[in-house]
Amino acid sequence: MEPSRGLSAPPGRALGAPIAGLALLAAGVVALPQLTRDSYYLDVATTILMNLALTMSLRLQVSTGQLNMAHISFMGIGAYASALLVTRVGISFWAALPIAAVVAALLAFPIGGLALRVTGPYYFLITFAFSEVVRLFFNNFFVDLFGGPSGLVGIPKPSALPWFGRALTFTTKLELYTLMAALLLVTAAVLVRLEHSRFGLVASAIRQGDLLAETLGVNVFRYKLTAYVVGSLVAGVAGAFFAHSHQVLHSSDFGLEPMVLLVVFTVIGGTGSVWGPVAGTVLMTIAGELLRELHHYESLVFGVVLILTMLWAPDGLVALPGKLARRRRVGVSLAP
Amino acid sequence: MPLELRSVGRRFGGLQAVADLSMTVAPSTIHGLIGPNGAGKSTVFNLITGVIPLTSGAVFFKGERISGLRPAEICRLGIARTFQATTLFREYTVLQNVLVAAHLLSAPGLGSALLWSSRYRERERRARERGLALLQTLHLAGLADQVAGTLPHRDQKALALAMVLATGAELVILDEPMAGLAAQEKAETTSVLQRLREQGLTVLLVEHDMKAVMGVCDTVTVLDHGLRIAEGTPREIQANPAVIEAYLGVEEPGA
Amino acid sequence: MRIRASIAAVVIAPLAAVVGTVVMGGAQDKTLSIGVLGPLSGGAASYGVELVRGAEMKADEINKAGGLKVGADTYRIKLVSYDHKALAADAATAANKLVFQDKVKYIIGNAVGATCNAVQTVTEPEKVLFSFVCWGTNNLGPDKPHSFRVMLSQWEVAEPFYRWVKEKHPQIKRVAAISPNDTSGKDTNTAVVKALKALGFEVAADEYYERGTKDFYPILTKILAAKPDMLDVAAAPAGEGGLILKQARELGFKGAKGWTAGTNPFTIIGVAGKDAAEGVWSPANINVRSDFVSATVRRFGAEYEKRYNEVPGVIAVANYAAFDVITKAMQEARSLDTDKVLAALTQKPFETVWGRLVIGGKETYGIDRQFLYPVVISEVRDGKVVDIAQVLPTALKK
Amino acid sequence: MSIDLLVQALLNGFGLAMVYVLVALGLTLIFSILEIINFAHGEFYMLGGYVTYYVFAVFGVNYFATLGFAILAVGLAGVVAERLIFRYLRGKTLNAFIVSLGLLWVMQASAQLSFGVLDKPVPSAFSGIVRAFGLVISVERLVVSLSAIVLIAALYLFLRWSRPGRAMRAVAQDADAAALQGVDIELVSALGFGIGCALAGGAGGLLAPVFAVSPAMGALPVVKAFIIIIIGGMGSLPGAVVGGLLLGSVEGLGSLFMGSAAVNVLGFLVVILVLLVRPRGLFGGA
Repeated sequence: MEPSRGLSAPPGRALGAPIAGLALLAAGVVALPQLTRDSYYLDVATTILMNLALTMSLRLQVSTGQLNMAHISFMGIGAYASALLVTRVGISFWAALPIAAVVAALLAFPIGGLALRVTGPYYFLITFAFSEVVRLFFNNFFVDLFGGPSGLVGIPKPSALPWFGRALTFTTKLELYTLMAALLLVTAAVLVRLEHSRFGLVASAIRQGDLLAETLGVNVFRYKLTAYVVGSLVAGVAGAFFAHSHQVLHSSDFGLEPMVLLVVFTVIGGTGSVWGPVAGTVLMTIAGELLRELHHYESLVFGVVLILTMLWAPDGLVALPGKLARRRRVGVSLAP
Repeated sequence: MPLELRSVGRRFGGLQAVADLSMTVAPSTIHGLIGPNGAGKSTVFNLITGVIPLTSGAVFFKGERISGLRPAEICRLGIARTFQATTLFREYTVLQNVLVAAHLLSAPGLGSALLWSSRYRERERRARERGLALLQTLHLAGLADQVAGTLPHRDQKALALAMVLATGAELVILDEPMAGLAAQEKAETTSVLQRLREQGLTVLLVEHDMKAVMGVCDTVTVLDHGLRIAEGTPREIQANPAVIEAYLGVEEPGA
Repeated sequence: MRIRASIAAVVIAPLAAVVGTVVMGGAQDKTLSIGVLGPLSGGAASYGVELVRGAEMKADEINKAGGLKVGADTYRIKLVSYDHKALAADAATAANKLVFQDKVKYIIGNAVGATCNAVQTVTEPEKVLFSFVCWGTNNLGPDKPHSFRVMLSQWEVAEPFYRWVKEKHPQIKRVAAISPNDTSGKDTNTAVVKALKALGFEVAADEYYERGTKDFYPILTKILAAKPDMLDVAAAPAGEGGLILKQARELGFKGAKGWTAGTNPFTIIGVAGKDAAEGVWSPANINVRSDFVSATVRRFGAEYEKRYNEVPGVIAVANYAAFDVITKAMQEARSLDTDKVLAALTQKPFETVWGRLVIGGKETYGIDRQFLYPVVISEVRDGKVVDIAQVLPTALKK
Repeated sequence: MSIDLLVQALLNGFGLAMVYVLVALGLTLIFSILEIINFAHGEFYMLGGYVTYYVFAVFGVNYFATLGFAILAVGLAGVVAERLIFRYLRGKTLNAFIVSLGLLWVMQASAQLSFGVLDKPVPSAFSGIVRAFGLVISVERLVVSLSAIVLIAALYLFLRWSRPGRAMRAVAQDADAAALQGVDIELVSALGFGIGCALAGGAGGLLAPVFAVSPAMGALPVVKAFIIIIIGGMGSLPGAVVGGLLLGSVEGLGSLFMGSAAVNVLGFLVVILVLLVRPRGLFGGA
């Protein structure tokens, strides 16, 4: 599946913008709990941060020209791995988190390696097939281990950490928010850094012309696989957090519907820039929560919002300010 | 011998696009590949660079068999090419295009990119400098920050050439480098090609402009219907009755 | 707090704006907000929609009668319902919104097993009273004292049902059970198989299908090859159960038919067709048009049909009854404190549309949190649902 | 395990395969012409089902007349959707993905709000079963399968011999070249989308009496259609037919030996396997 031509902020260039963007993100993340301690706001904000990790890493893969419909499966792999490591093996959350992420990344090698042999709509559909296999696996196989259709319950919250003689706990909404905020800021720093490195430069070149890149000596497969594995690693981290903050897991959490939402967030925000998914995830999640008030009409209105946004801002929300500014500039230049 | 084709063939279904083609390209020469439309010239390029697999024969570069390798591996061995329909990374600036092409020479690892080490920054800086220097030689330095998709045709052609050179290739394969250029621009391209030969590079090109081909090439190979019908110096080729026949039989040579 | 909230409004302006209107709107009257959750869109929407409608019917009844008198205060009831799309993660977010934003202390209604677990991670620590119709065994337990199931589940129904089958139809020896492959399906088949074995039946098949399946020929070919005397479409929803019966008949099945965890008898007759549905026994669903049910139920059914243009299934009736019972318990307790209401709930029987209802289930779940009421076994005769027997759960016999 | 049972299982799998092939062909036709994957395709199938419910079950019009009407009505709805929305999305696969998703939600929610949530039964137009050689097949399914085959044949003839059909194939092969040769891309695009939707609507009409109708009924055939077109190869009519038969036999036979959940895994594994051996499906171009 070919991503739309984004109006990319040229990567590999000026460091000012990415650092300012990261600083803005960090400031917003730090400011929110100063403004409200409302549990619902914090819960929604935590979900947004977790989804940001997922959409930003999905965007990394999209930037190499692949829409990976199995992204959510690696979140699931991370989630189940971490939950089982803590409840069955008995290790602490803090050990389970990195192991779960590595497990997700290791499984990304064979799955990504196989899926990336096909391209275009076939890639889209083969990754969808993989995601269904993973979901059905969690739902129907090793039911004693994964909980099967009843789901996996009783997952403990992250254990306390010693911190200069005190214990840092992670049980309240605020503490969980703080944990996810920390995880996200590290993730975002890595992804933004990557985007603005030569890796990001070559990765986005592949989306613009994979044959050209290949004949210029770019090992396109390796770049795509690297993006796949790095993305899956991030998804694994998000999954581990999800398991221990929600405390219950069900295979449908990693099915088509939540995956489709991730794609919606990413594309509505704009795939041309690393900040696209940020705009899309934040705005669309808030829109979704507002629409909850509409009960039966929620999905109807959400659908209309999607259609109109995509027709009005085909390059995503982040490309919109530039587009409006250009339109204004054209207006000015036409004046005598 | 940098490049050698041994009995190379390619079938598309029932169509034999290239048949039993053998040819060699000598080092530090400019070698032209000509023939009427549909003669299989672009197919030959695609076979050499691994874009499509060949159905028979083999290709060797510096004594090493390269047929069967993937395009990126072939490029890594020192062969780079342009495409007939000029392809660029259209969303990128001119300099970014060159930097992507130069990644083979100076691509830093994932780890050092993340750590943002001083060595990484130093390499990035050097890569930019080299890129700018290359653009200078092709009179593109002033356009370094222009978005490639917005460039005029002539500059796009020049940029495609710059990208091929940026890979550090020893053999550059150019698919119609003069197409659509004005006389003055063709002359400039010709002098660039000659300069490349002086620097020791080997050039293999397909071109429809006969005057340009005859003017710049050391050796010319003529293809018709996937078969090699002649090879020699421009002078020999121009006098070859088979060549004249092939061209007259199909269309007026040159443009 | 107000200042903080207004600063927050700047950041998340639209979010805060809506919440503001909700809070303001309720300011004049004493309002009791009660939450309802459920899938209101997608394939499982019929469950959620019936939950909301059942609650709506009772809430309107109470409001029309002047409100709910609890102690010295009278409350208007305000329903807050959210769609969780049958997704566990979304259910948790919706529950958070109900509990922390809408300040709801009662959530009456939820369906789809996996979402119940997710909601409980929010409601239990906050002592929010949560009632649902999910069938998962692990949704009830001593560690979840604020959670109730307001509909008979397979654990209450399967044994008395098959005891009745054994007594009245001794020629039935081999039974095949088929359910969807999810929490309710797994639990229902498990309960059915347990009852069958305890009563000396042979289990001809214990099969599952993916929810949403429409073509049952493949799975039925396998089941019918095992030559069952009776086919139990155990936890299949009405639409899928109807298709199973229809296709079983096409494949030549002529044995007895059961629907242990039946929901909406009219839909199953409609989908299966009169012939294929003929003779289906169901111990769990309710026939609001039957002469056997009380006048209240028939009136409920008639009003529901008038209002929504659809016949209510057992879930709508169950949530209507749950709303009735829990609001009565509030009046009993003369308080809205959930712990006091809990105590009132478990003290004595209630008279409901189901008939006499008690809250029990300790033997099965380790805690008395299951609504128990008479099991009415019905049979489809000539396209009509006819109640043919009533079986009392042991707890009600006392 | 008797041979009868095996053959019956195979017959079960083939029974409705052609109807899913019809859905798949609509999807792949739209893809070849507009280069978009229409996720709301199942909702056009649903629309066909509801049209059949109201015209046939409620108003009692002749079944085949109803079917024709459903095909026309849904095709028209498709043309409207293309003119209003999808023509702006040609070639923008990712944007079209999001928009068609939005349309899916809009159509499903609208159906639920206007038609109700409960399954609506559509009476069988043809009852009875045929028994032969110890095998069973219902007359209803037989008629449905044959009708689907007739529609597939009609589509084939249309694409092969009619002027608009040839224009569609030209656009599918190379839109720019077709435009240069004077093909009206706008017309072909609208027509292609309409016919694609009409096929889904026809399938919905065919299966309405077999499965009853409900607002969410579109999810299942679309997933099956996806599997069919990946196995067969995008844009290939014979590929879709073979893909449908392959999927049907895998599901039919698989159900004898394993639970239905495992059978679903099997279907997706076949997809993965096929793509690894032939990256563009069995009948996809090189």
